[in-house]
Amino acid sequence: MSGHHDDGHTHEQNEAELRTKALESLLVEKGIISTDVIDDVVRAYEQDIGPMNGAKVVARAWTDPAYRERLLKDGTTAIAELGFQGAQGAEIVVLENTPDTHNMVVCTLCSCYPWPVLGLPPAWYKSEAYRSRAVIEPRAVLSEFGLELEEAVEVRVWDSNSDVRYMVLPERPEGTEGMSEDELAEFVTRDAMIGVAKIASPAATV
Amino acid sequence: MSGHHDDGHTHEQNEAELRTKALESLLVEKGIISTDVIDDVVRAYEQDIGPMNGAKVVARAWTDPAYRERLLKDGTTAIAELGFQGAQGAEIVVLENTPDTHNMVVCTLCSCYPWPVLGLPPAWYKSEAYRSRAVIEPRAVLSEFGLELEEAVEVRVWDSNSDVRYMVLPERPEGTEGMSEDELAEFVTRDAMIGVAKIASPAATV
Amino acid sequence: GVHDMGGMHGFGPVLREENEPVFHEPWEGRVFALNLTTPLSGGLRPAIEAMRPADYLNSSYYEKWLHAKTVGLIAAGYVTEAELEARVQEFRDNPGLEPERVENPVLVAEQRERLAGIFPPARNPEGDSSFRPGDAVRVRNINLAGHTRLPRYIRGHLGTVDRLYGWHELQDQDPPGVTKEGIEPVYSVRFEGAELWGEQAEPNSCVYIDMWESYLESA
Amino acid sequence: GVHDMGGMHGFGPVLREENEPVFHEPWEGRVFALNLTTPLSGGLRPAIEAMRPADYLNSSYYEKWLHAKTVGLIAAGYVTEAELEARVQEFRDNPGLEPERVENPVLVAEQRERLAGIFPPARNPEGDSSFRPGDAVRVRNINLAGHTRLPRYIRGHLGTVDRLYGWHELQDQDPPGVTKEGIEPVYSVRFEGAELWGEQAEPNSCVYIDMWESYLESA
Repeated sequence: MSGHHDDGHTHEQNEAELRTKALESLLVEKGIISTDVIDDVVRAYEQDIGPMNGAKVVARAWTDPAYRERLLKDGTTAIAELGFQGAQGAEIVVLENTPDTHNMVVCTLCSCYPWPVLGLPPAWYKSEAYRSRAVIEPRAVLSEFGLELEEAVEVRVWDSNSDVRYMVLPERPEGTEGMSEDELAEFVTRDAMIGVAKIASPAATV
Repeated sequence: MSGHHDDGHTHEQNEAELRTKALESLLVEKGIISTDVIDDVVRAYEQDIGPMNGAKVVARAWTDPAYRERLLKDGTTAIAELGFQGAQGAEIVVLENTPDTHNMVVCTLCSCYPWPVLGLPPAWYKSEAYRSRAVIEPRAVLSEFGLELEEAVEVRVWDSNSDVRYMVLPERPEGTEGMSEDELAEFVTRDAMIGVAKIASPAATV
Repeated sequence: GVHDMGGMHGFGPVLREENEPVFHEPWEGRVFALNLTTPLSGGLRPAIEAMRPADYLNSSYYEKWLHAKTVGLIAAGYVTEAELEARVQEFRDNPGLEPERVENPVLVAEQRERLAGIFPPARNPEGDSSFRPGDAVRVRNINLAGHTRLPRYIRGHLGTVDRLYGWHELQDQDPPGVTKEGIEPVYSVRFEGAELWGEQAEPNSCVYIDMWESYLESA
Repeated sequence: GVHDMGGMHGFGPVLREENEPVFHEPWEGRVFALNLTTPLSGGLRPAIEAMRPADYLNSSYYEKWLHAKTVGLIAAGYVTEAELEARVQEFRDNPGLEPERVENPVLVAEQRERLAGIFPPARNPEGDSSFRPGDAVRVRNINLAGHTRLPRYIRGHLGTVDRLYGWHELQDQDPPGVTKEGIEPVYSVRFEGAELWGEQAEPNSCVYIDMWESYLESA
């Protein structure tokens, strides 16, 4: 064990931080992991594996009807076409939102989430409030997110209790005709791919 | 406000204690209650209202068949004959344990309990473990209390979710023939009147 | 809410205490008596059940009472939050300070009389009832967000009416905070263990629970 | 256990955080990565679900991971409790001390390759299945004390098979700690809101949930 932090800060050593350091230190010492393996995984999930991946999938589906068809038929394979796969992505099912049907995703028992396309879940997705309420009062939850759906729209809540992971394919907003795939991907939000938001029309925000 | 405690002890002022003092102090100051009213109620539940009351009811039922019949038919009234009534006793139903049927009482939502006959409930009755488990695994719970019942004995769990309160009339143990009502009352335990124990035969403990 | 824990797994063994006192600390007795002598409409349970679930599970029995009583006394206007917090601060700043003693034998006598009486919940002595002992009933799948006397573990299940207890006021709140008006027959209903818990039920076991008539439908 | 919270009331509004970082504190990232790179059979969930309910509700997401990972690494013999506690004490006594850095580019490459691959749960590519899309099914009332993928809110309810996903390994533990052996068809099953929540259901809403075949019976 060596190496003092010399950034001059006084760290409040909270218990979780201490215990994490102890575990990492022991596992590194025993050769089970190395420090750079941990660094590398952290960096990957901070920088490479996030909702920008899902956004590319969505933008592709919006612009390529054949891809859209493959994506809805076999999400895992179609998503892997764009290079996204890995932990928590063994089987990804893509749910298509339409003017008549709104899909939203939850994991009531835990916080399961399609990492390869959305990265790690936000705190609210892991919250007891979201986990408990999404299945019994989805419209009330959506309303808190600012999304009011008419009664005529069927709300489908997907509880991710098996190894299957769900991602929502949001509706393409109006006013995006003629945009390129890259431009479209900029509009796609994480929340829309969880199904707690729609994607606003760029015209609406001008 | 006046009056320092001068018993020389340093009191650790826990938050609940502080807040209780503040509430009592304000309510007394406003004339809503007086100190001796609070003292009197505390004393009553510490000294007068407890399982010794239920024990008298049980001993009477064991020795007086007509009383037993009244007790099982209208617990509240028969219990009031012995002078026991009051808060949490508006309607008391007495459940008769027999060689074939074992009754036990729980309150899953809260900790409802027949105060006039049993006093205030023990901590285990109020525990999450008892409240959650008594309805789904009563035999396992009874077993932790040292009571193993044969499968042929029907276990009836009574969940006290309304204003009705339940008290168990335990089986009179063997070896108590000829004892007086007062002697019998000595044998009756709180746990037996909740239904998590039987009353041991005095012969067995000799 | 998390208080509705009948049948929930994970709470561990039932721990008992030998020679347990009625109150573990003096303040518990004060809170208990304070509540009993200043009854408020609706009681403590709605406020206890509205606690954050983590707080509920982390609070002792009388800590929950104290919390709910405080909420109730403030809501009813007996004390204000500001004067309460100021008074708490006085006691915090003065360890060993005790509330001023005021005696009132008349009040003691009145309370004794009140507490020794029966507290009958308002109810009709009799009326119409839809079910008879032996009737097969199914518990309606009611999922109120507010206070209710219908635990989750019994919803949707089949039972048999054992007896009619009488006519009791409804206690359920819908919406939360608003107690439903009405007096209904309350029955004792029996549910077989296997009906409630399937294959995991213990042998030869059953649950009796009190059901307001509107909780039930014929089965 | 309390983790099985679908449909439970009382958890308040869904609170969101603007511009939330992936990890709120560096140790969270370390715990996350540490878990991903030292996979243990059975994963973290059984140990998380075995936490005291009050602790479960009072712990943050990564505090739960840390707890469960520690339990798992000790159980698997990677570290002993004694050496862990001794090491914790060293870090406690030496604020600012960081774990020794050891680099191993070969391990980094291996982990990258592993993590970039698909992690297919062991399963059969095909087999017999009892239900077809459109079939009416009832969820069996199974009440395991151990880890299960059958939440309480769905037990006993009527649904309709939507599609067959494939054959997945069972994950349920019975008794607790012992995962049931077997590979079964897993279906997506649709439940109408009104079936699950009665009158309190929101209009035109439903839940889709994944059901291992042994959770279901024909209805």
